[in-house]
Amino acid sequence: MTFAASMLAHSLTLAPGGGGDAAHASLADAPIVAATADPSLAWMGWVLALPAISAVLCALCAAFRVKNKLPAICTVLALGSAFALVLKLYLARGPGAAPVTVHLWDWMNFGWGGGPWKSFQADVSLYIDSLTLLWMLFVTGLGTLIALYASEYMEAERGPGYARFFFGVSVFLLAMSALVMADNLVLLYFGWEGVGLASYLLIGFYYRKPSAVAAAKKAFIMNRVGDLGLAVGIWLIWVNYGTVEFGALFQAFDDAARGVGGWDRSLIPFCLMLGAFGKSAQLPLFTWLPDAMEGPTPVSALIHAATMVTAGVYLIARMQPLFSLHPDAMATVGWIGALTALLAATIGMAQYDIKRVFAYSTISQLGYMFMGLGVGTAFGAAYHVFTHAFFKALLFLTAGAVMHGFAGQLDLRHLSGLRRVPGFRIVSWTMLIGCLWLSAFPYSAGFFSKDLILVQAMSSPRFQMLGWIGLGTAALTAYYTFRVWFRVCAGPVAYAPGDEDHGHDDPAHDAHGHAAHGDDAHGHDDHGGAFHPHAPRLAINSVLLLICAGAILAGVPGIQALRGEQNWVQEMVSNSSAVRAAGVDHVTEPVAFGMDPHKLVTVFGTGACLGGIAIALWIHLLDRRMADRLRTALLSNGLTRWLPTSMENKWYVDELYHALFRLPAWVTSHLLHFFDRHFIDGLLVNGLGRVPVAMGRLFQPLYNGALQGYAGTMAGGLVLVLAWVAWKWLGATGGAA
Amino acid sequence: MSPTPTFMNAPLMPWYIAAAIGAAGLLMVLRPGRAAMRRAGAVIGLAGFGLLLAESLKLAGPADQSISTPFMMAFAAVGVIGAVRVVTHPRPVFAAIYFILTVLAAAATFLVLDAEFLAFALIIVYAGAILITYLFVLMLAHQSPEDEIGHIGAEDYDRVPREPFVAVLLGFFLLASLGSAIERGPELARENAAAATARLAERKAEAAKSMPRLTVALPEGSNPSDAVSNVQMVGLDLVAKYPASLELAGVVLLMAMFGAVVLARRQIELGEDERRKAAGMGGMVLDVPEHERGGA
Amino acid sequence: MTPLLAQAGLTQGVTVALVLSAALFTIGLIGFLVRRNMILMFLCTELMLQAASIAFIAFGRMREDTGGQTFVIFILTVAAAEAALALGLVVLLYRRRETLSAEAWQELHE
Amino acid sequence: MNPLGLIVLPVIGAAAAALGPARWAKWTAFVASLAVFALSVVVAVQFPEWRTGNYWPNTNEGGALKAFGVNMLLGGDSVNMLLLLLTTFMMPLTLAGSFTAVTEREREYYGWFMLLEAALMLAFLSRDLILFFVGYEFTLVPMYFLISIWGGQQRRAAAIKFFIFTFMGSIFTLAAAIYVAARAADASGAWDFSIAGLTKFGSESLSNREQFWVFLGLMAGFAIKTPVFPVHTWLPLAHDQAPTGGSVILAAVLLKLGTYGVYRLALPMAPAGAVELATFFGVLGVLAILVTAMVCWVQTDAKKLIAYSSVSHMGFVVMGLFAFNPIGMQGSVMYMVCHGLSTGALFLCIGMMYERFHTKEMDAMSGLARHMPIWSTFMVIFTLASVGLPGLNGFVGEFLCLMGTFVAEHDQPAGYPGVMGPWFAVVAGVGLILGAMYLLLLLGKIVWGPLKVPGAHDDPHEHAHGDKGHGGLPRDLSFREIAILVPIAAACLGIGVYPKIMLDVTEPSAANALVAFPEKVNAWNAAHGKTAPAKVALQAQEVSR
Repeated sequence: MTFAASMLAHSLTLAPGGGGDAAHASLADAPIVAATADPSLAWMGWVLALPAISAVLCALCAAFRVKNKLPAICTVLALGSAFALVLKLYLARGPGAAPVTVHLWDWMNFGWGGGPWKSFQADVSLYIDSLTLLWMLFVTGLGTLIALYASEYMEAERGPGYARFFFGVSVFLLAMSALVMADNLVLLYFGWEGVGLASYLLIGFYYRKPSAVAAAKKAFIMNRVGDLGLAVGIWLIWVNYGTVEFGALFQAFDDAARGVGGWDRSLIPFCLMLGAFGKSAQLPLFTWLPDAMEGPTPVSALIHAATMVTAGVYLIARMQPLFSLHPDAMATVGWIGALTALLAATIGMAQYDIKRVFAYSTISQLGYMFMGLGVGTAFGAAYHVFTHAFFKALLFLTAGAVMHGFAGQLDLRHLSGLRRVPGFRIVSWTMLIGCLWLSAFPYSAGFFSKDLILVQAMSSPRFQMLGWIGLGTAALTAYYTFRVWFRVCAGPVAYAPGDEDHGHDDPAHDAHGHAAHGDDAHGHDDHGGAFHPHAPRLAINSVLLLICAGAILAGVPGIQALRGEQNWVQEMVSNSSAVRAAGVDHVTEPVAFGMDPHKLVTVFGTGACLGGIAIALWIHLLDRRMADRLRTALLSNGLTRWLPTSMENKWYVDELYHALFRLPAWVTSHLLHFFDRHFIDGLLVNGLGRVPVAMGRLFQPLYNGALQGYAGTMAGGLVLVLAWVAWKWLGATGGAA
Repeated sequence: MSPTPTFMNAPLMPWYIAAAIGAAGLLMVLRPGRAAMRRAGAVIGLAGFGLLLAESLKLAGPADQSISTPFMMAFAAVGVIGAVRVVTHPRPVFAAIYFILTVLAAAATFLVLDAEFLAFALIIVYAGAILITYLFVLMLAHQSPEDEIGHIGAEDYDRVPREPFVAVLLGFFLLASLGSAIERGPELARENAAAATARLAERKAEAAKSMPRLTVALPEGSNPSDAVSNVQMVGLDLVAKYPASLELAGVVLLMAMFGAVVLARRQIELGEDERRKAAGMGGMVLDVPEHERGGA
Repeated sequence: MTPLLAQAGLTQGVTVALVLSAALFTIGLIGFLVRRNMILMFLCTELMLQAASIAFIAFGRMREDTGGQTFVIFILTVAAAEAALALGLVVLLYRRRETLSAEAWQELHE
Repeated sequence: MNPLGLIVLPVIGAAAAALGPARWAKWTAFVASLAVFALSVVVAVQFPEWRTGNYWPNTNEGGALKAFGVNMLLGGDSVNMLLLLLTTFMMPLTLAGSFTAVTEREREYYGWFMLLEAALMLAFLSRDLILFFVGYEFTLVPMYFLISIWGGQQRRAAAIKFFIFTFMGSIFTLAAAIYVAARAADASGAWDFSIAGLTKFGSESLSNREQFWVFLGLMAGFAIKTPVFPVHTWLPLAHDQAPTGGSVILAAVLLKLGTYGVYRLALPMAPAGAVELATFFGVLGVLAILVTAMVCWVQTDAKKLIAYSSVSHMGFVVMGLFAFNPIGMQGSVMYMVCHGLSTGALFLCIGMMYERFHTKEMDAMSGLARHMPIWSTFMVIFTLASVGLPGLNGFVGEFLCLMGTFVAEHDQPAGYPGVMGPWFAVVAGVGLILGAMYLLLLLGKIVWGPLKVPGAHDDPHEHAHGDKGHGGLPRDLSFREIAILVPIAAACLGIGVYPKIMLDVTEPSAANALVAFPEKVNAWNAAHGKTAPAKVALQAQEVSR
């Protein structure tokens, strides 16, 4: 095996192309091409309009209680058309065209003089460069495919719930397109929060499950924390550069590179970073993503694996001209990414729920992407986003197919040998492809993209540590990925159905059968007799195969990159605002173990992957009880007990946040409520209100009904007035007289 | 004099002292029983009033030939004595009679102040009509002229004053403030006597012109306006200057008459059934509280 | 120094009348407060009206203006009207409670 | 076109509703309010000064009330028009929302409502301070009766507290206004209460010390009305106890009187005082946002939660107003209108729910999305609008208010220096998170979750069968109720997607309101040792490159 690895490394390192070096050298301070307005591209507005129309149609379907698959058809058609439009533009422009802006309509746009700092311009307009197109291609493409998949997957919900689901998907595509195509940060913020909304609605799709509701809320609120960072970043950018439009900003950044900046300028990337970390589930704000698996699986595949969570990567790649001015910020991004990757991988190793394992793997892979951004290869990061979108969507969709077939069963302890179960063959083998790609098996797309990131990290002495962390994480990744596959798809056939209880919107539906709670989720499940898995049909299988093909093809640019040829992903990144980080450093002198970075990563990466798979093979297929024994052994030893406990409990991060934020906030809120009711309202307001009453009490004896009392008061008042008047006169004229 | 006078160095200090003495006297008079004490109080009170007068005369201008100061002072003393008796007398009827004394004294001062018509009108209307009504009502109300102890006709609530100290204190402050007002108030007018006299002459001439009949019998060479009497002036004022007020006064009297008639009618006590019948509500049950049903 | 009142044209007679008026008013007020008999309380208000009348007459005399006297006529009117109504009311009240004490009606204060 | 009709028509409507037969009262009032809306649309269409910030009609003719300098001057600029349209838009919807909720003393109810509209019209249309004050104060009377007659359990206490609390503040406002008028009268020799004249006089001729006290006095009333944090306690009670229609108008329009007063009177009349007190009110705004948001979070009563959220949201408006720059100013005007729409609609939704279940306790119900899907849809829409989701109306105002606060520094190059700065905005920005927390809590408790219908005994699905819910109302929303909510939802979405239409028209008005500020702020900052215009110079240098 070692021999094979070294052979591989040898063959791969033969040609780290010189052309790449030259290209990179020219990229280092390449200017960002100024965007030109191109009104003729206004038809790109349809990319936004189509999901919007689809959303409206879905809402109408819900309102009119359409029971057939019309919402799915609308959505698939709309998203497919959007994809076609994006593709058309890409084919028309090619990967290397200069950025253009397309003004659609004025949005938040006002001024008090015009020009920077004298106006605020945030319009609904598009900034289309190759980075936009790269993202849009896989967003709309995968969106279409996953919508198609969901049209079958969500069948059981037909009725308002079905329409609601596709409404959410359409809203998501609308917001994501706006996010990616925005020409200013505020429209990006619109998309940013819009995808959060879609995520909220879709995570909470099964709203009758309290856990789903809680997960949706958690996702939205944690994203809001990040959004606040993004908002502060936007304000800081406006204060410092006077505009929020990308075109003008990039020029301003170029100027600023020569100028001096205040302390608040260097704060900007950190604020944006907070937003990115929230959206992409990175270290301080990652705990929402595993919980988000409460949503339907296509949602997990589309939003929480392939597209939405990469918005953070997109943001930083888009703002690369700013980040490249602030090396500290870049380093922070890299370190956060690496630590998240490691942490999530350790948690992923100890989870039993397939979707949760994949969720942690998503976090972990996102960590790699941020690491790539941090160490300076936006190309690597973008490429990893691209490959990851395919193989992770594939993994989730296979998990969804399993879940769909086994009534919601996702516990890998209760599933085994699926590849031999009739109808699950395609699922099993496509899942194997996904697992191989995720664990960066040599010559898979995941291998190439991860390679790019790690090589860049290893090349720089500053970031070499990150490279080692990444390699270690790669081993863990291979282990936990194949732990799933060996458990679920390999081995003897054995399974138990889950207790899936989908919420139904249709009141007529639950009018008849809710005495036996939850077993009508699949009307055709034969509850009384033996359980029959419900094999996926055409839509699911074809989508799986298509995405699988996409995942395989996604490796082509990687091969090209290795051979030093220009590949289209790199070309696209290098023609965007991320131009300065579009290449990969190719340090040829040895950095460790006498190997240059490339060879080092190839050898150790391959080793990590194969090692992880081997361990998984051993303890999860060949000797399955070994895993339990290992766990028991670790638990029984006082010194190592913390390891499995913490990993299974996700390092207690949720509990930590609860103790640090939610609990104090809860206590403070109650205190403040008490304070508000009893101090401000009770003591101050009502107390003040009682002063006249008390004064009245003081004088009440005068008003006991006796006429003289009233008269006396009246006379007293008269005397006071008279005395005052007389005294005034005395004071005013007495001296003169 | 200090430009910012305080209470203590105010020029009215003697006035305050006099008022305090008068108040103390009144307080002593007000305490029931102890005839000697009350007499002493009367003396002190009068002394206080005298001091008041003396103090104000010090501030006043020269004597006016047409107003006799001694007479004025005598009538004032009589009026004040009457008033004090109104306030202190234990028997209401006598109090009312003392009030007539005060009215008479006031009428006398009116005479001295050249308001002849008002002087007689006061006697006729007040002493003749209003006070007689009061007396009538008092007598109507008091059916027990004498009790065993010998306080003739004096109910407890007539003998025992209510919170005399507070009342007198209040009165003292009122009088003190009024003193300041009397002293300072006219300054606002800032008009000398000559101007006033001139205006009177002018008005009299005007009145004379409007009343040519009265000037026929005048001796040769005399000013026709000298013959214009006080009555004529007041009359002219009423009809020429305040006709609307005069009408309103008439309306007020009319309404008062109506009111008195209505109140008197209510005194015919009907039984509940009769009242219902009268109101046309024979069958209805009225929820009238017990004490509302009349004292019959 | 010219006495203050003299500056304003107040002669001695007028001053005495004003002092009398003040004294009567004060005594009337005190009477209203210390008396318990409703009729006498009204009588005390009449006393205060008297005081006002005297002040009117005196100031009218001072300014040589008959307006003061005219006003006293209105005061007389009001006093008469008041006497008629008030006494009617007092009689009514007396019939209800068989007493002239104002304190008998103290519970009306609610 | 004389805007007087906008005041007279509601009065006629009030008279017709109050005097006509009881069973016609609601239709009379509804038709009258629709007519007012139509008339206001006509006025708005004819309004020629949308883009200029001028007043219209801009005559100085006194009219019938010319006495003591009080002029029957009616008219307004674009901001007046916006608030006017908000009022006339919400009023028919509110009335229609009361059709089934109010079943007793209908004539009085609808009569008071139309009188309330007349008073609001007067307040938003008057160009004379006294006239404004008359309208401003007269709103209390109908509202007092609406709360105390048709309210909940503690309606008396709530009505009295509402009346006395707000009235107490208004006294100081009136005193301050009269002080300015008196000083102006001293200077010019004649009384004149026209807002424009007094604004000019106040900002130019009063000393800083005078402006300080004048501003404090004006704010005493406006802050209570808005309400600003420590003087807000009348609002939750009043909202909680008021009938649905009352709550809606209270939230949608009455609170705006306070911020409108700040915008139109307090800030322009006493700019130096405003600058002096900006930090103070900024801190109060931050406290309002954070403290009441946290208080919201622990409410158990849905209506109270939204009532407290009003306080929190108005905190953003206050922050925007005291930013002293066009961003914050326009943001707060936007937010006034948008808060009126979304919070008013939320109260309507809660009212519809209350009509069916007779409870507002969040713990008593759950998962209504299943029981009332249409209602839940609207609830979600308006909640999200309230959360400030971009694309809906709340976002624009909230974002601009906070951004205005953020850039309100002493040395920022926008030409409008301020006294607050980033820390205020960042701390207040936590309100964005808290807002999401409590509003999603509301959604999570009521709309989502397992189905639990109040009043249903054991089987939560029992009610799924019948079409009729409680009180003769359909289980889900009736056509009338949908027709009430749809226009508001459309307005929310419309403003969110194309806020430009409002930003354009508020631009000149905001510039007018701010005209005195840069100078005063610079003076204040200089007096407080903040003179280094480092950033301004730096950025000017960069611009020139």
